[in-house]
Amino acid sequence: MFYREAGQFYTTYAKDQGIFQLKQDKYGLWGLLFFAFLVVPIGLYLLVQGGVMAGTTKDYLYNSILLLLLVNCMAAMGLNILTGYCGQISLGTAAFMGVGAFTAYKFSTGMNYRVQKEDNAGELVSTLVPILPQIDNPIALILLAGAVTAIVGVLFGLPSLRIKGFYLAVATLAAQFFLVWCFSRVEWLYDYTSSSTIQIPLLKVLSFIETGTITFGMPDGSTKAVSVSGFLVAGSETLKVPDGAKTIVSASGFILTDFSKALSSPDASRAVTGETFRIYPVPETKYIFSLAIVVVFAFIMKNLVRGRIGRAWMAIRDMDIAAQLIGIRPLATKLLAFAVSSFFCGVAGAMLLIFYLGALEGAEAFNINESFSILFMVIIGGLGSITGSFLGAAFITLTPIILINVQPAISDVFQDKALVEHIQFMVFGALIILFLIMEPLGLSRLWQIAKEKLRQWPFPY
Amino acid sequence: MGEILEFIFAPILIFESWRFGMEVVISGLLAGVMYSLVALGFVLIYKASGMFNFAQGVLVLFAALNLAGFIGLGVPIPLAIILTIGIMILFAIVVEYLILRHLVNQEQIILFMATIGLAFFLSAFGETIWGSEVKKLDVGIPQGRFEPFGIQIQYLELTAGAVAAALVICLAIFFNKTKIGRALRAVADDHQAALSVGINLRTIWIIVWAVSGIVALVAGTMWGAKSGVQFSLSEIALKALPVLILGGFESIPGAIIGGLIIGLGEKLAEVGWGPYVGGAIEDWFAYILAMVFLVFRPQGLFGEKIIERV
Amino acid sequence: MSATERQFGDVLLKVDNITLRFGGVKAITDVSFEIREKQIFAIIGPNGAGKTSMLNVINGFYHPQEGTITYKGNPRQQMKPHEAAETGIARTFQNVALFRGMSTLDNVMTGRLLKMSGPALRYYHQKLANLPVINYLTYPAMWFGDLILDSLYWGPYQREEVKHRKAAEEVIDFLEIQSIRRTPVGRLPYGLQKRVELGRALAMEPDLLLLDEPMAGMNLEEKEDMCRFIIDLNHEFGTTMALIEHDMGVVMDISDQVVVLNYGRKIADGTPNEVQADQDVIDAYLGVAHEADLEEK
Amino acid sequence: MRLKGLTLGLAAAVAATGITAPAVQAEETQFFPFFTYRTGPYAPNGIPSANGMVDYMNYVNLKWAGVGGVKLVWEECETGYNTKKGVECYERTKGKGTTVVFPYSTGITYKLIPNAARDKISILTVGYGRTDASDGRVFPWTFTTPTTYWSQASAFIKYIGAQEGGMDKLKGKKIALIYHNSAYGKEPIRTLNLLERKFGYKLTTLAVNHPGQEQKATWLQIRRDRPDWILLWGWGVMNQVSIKEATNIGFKMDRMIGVWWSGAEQDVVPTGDAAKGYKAGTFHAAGRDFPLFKDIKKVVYDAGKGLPGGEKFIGQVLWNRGVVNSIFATEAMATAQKQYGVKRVNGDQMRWGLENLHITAERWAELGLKGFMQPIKNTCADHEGNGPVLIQQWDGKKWNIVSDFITPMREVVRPLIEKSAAAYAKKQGITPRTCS
Repeated sequence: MFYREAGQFYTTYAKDQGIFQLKQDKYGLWGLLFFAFLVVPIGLYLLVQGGVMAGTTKDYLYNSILLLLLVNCMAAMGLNILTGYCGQISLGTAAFMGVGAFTAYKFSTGMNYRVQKEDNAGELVSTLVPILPQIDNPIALILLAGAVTAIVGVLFGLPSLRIKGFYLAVATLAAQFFLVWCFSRVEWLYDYTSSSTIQIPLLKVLSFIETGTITFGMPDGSTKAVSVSGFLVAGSETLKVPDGAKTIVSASGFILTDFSKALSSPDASRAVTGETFRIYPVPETKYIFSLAIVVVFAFIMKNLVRGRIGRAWMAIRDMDIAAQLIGIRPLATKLLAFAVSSFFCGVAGAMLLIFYLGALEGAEAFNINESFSILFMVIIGGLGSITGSFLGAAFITLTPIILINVQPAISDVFQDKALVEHIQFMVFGALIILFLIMEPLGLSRLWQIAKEKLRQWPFPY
Repeated sequence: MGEILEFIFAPILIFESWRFGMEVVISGLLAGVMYSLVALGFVLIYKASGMFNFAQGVLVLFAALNLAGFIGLGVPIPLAIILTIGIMILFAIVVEYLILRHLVNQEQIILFMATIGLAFFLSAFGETIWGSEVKKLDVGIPQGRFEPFGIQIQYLELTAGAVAAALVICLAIFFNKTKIGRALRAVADDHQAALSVGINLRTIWIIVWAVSGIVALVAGTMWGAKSGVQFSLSEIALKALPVLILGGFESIPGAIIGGLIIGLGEKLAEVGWGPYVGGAIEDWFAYILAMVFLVFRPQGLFGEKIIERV
Repeated sequence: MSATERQFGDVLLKVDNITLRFGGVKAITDVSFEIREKQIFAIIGPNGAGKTSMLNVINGFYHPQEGTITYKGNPRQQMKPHEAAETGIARTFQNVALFRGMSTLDNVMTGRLLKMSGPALRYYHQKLANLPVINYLTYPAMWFGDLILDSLYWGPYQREEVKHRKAAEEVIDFLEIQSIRRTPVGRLPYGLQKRVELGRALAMEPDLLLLDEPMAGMNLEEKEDMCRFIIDLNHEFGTTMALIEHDMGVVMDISDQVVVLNYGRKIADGTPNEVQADQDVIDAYLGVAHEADLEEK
Repeated sequence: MRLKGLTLGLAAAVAATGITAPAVQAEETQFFPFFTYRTGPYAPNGIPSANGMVDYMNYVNLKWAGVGGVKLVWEECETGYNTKKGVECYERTKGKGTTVVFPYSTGITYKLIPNAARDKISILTVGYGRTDASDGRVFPWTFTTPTTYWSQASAFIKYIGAQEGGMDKLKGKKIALIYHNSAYGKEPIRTLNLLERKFGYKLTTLAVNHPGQEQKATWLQIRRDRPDWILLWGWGVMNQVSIKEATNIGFKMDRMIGVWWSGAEQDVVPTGDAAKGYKAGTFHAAGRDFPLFKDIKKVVYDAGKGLPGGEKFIGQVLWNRGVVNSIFATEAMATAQKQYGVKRVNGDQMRWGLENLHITAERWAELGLKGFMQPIKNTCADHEGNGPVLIQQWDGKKWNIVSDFITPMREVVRPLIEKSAAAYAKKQGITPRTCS
């Protein structure tokens, strides 16, 4: 009744070509954005303030669900461009994400290379020499990560001119295995650490804005404030404790400090020891930044796929011969799809490192199972649909977490922990098959059907 | 310059010691046969249903788990094998009944995804029944080695080669001489036409899944004898994929020849080039080898040349 | 109206001694003919005569082993399909080859792809391409600028879209398929799909339009519509067309020149009347089955 | 500045993080999360470790009614050896009053280290994790007690030297390292390289990819190079295959030494007789002949309160290691209780307890584990606890200790650790604390 096109006309083609055909859709999206950007953080904050929700529950929601979900949405969008819109199946998504993550890492640490020299005692002395200034702006890092990944993606997309279908899918595994091998073998990539792990250093944005204050109590009873500037999104920043400070009086702003818990723990009156303290990003900052990135890229993707580039991709996907005969260059079009898709995946990988994990081991974080799970998201969500990318990412990310959280109920019945875990796997596998049988076109198709039903509701005839 | 040449020709230079070179070649070929055993199961299902069965690796695990489990319970080996074959056939029927018949005429990628879902389910299901511990699997395959001309050859791998040969012969007879086999080939050639002459597609699917379950059992037995039966067994599917693209998804001889090429290629590369670049290159080398090959022959080794029509 | 009275332009396409082989099989043997501007040119022949192969050769999908094709005065031997499209050759297919996942409008819009250029690149071609050195430097930047505009769907790019949308809407109006504008083409009946396919080809504003059995599988009404579109196109816009059709009535009615192929060889070439009179053609193809048809005329 | 007003609220929320969680915790229990993996490719090794941890805590509750009158509660969380699942586990259990975590995976350890100080949750990695984190000045919250991979590598070289008849005999000997191609497997390389320069042996490193089912190429190279000793740094199925391949090429098994994660029953039993004579490192004694283990069987399993099917693991290498893990945790908790005079300890206090962990020989005897391990003592700067390494050998039936306690080459390893930690501190902008 409320959701129908009656009475909505467009008088210009420009308007008719807008993203939304219906005003209701447009308002719906604005509502959703409002919810995600404002209602979620403020609501959670109020819930915690009101004592309804534990602070750690809020952390749990952000750190292990929402951030991961956003990263997965980004990666699913990336793969959907390639597989859903351009019809090229790829099993190398995780590796491309890895390229993004390592690019972000290298730029954030100044592109070090190693110089090894023998000193007088015959010991090997190695020093890291930076060749670029360190970049501490996450946005710049993410864009660089996307750009480099796009180039790598194009290289691995070259065989797609000759190889098609599942043959191409398996061939993209070459990228997967080769790149992951590089992540654990090319020492330069991980700054020559002994274990091939990487950790993102301090990153912050808008460092000219004051975002928080920590107030220290001095021996004479007065207070001294230390102000914190910029929004931290990754790593931690070390600051000096004012000379002679005795206690911490309060901490406020977009920060978490080493002291934030000392304040509330039973021995809160404990004196400050040491000369420095460290501040950490709050999950809200990370969430808002990643959400903004995902929204911006979703907008870009929507624009690309509804324009000439998207049409060329879909033409190649639907019938590549006919597409060539109307003048679409197959190689250029496919490579552009590989480039854009890899750009998105690279951004997702950089987000994974910067916002979600912070430190990771390349070969483990970007292994083949990740590639599969992203392909899952795209297919369960619906090929060739942006909404589908989001729905699929949500399904694949959230289902296991929901299953884990209903686990205590099952655990009481079965003592065997492994059995509970196995049941979870079986349920997950069965759900996937069930979904494919019920709606092979994915969740986005279900969503569409629901909308069509809603258009007619409550008078279907 | 000399170093560069040495690097480029490293895989050939290993033949400086011809015994060692021959050992690499033989090990490579025999390792390739082990991959082929896994690849065969993929080929069978793809041929008959156009389904890229990602669960094949888990099927190998599942079959081996059952066999090792029964033997562990004290069931005599021949009976255990028969029981396991029975389970694989039952499994084929269940898969057809619960999954395949509901996915008729779906796109290939959907079928592919469904098999991944199946893989999730089956690996957990197998371990629920038989536990996650490593199980020893000993069906009397000779262990140890012999050394003609100072070249080491292991009995297990030789057995694998013989088993693979026997399996291919059995499959060839099955496909060419039996009525079911002819029906299978008809389905592989043209679904619609096969349907129209009265071949029951569902029966075909059951048979083909059962056969590939039995092939999985053979592969699982060989691999299980090598490394014990445990979850990791399911991951050998990834070693079979380059074999598949090299040999073509639909060709049984392709799976064998592809396996030999991949096995030989990756061992030569690892032994030759590995030390220069830090080693562990064989995984991606197999894929790159297959991919390069594919660029020149997009239809695989034994696939038919594709003539595009409009 | 009789075809002979009409005035045609220069030779648009000249096919010289084309031979095409697949392995050992000769699909086309030593065929030559000329298509003049504004002509409706028909290629007929029994099944397997090499008609579709001939079209495939013309638009670069097959590469003939021998012979040359001269199009707009430029001889060529090897050409990729998209290059043929860039020179203005459009095409419909025997079995509908629409982009099934897209709507009618989008299908027609894909036909505009060649005409659509990014605003930045157009500026480049107009102003910068002829400057020495600087053209190498600016081309990537302009290309990238277009990608940015595309991804924002903003400003000059949006105007570009609107401009081509108008052109596409003209095609849609012409073919009377307004009501199915937003329907995914996979859901359309066969006749309409053929019409959309014609629309897609028309949107390319081709100099030479190749129609592969445009009326196959249609009922009488649909055929009449299609004939009307073809004739209107030719008369109003002067589009040159080469078509393959089995319905002899239609062919003889609308075409200006007819080439007859049999077993890959040309056996006749001329106006419909000439071809109808040709003994070889009657023997090889028209034969008894169609005599009744011819008498009607 | 304007923004500050707006954001003050959020800050308060942050502060609240600390308040709410402990409040919901009942006073007389202490919570421990166990990150375990009973599924996935490494499950065969994960199960006994997990059981060991759980069984000991269970035992402490049943026998002593907890630690200092505080009952222990725990929650198992399945990680499947996967970092993302580990993050989920960490965040989910954080609110239940976690004071110390045992990540049981290198990837998860690396991910959690930067969070530790913020969340006031210590990380205890018993025999795995990040080696240079044993520098307590840079990593106050991370504990690698009782010993590390680098120490172990140096102990292996010491052992090999002793077997060869003196460290000077190492010159010109060939040692091959076969390792799991991951952060874990690569840990010893730097140490071994350093020692190579010092002692003049020749080191060959051979990487094996996960899962390690196919190692033909590696063993062909072993056959070509004919090393005198093999060090195996494997994990999961890779171990069994390596052991089998070694036998297949006729390598002398008593010259093959596995890392302590390559020396469990799960690694050797499936290979049949192939593993006879194979050696492996460890930091605790083998077998079930200790009063504590007999008591665990009696108190926990005979009373029907054990884990389903868990009895068979008692005395296995990985189970023993799980017990060691839990002993460190409970001992640290007891230490903290004594220091602060509290019952339930918080994160800061637990950290102090771990940092001042001192298990003397008498204490080990008290625990019913006389001779099981050497005394352990952590300090502010050294979180490694100075644990020595043992070599055990498989005789086809069980593991036997065949060496004395070997003290690692501290003089080589410690500077390496300090240098590496200092580099980390520099890159992350951390000012090391002073320990004096």
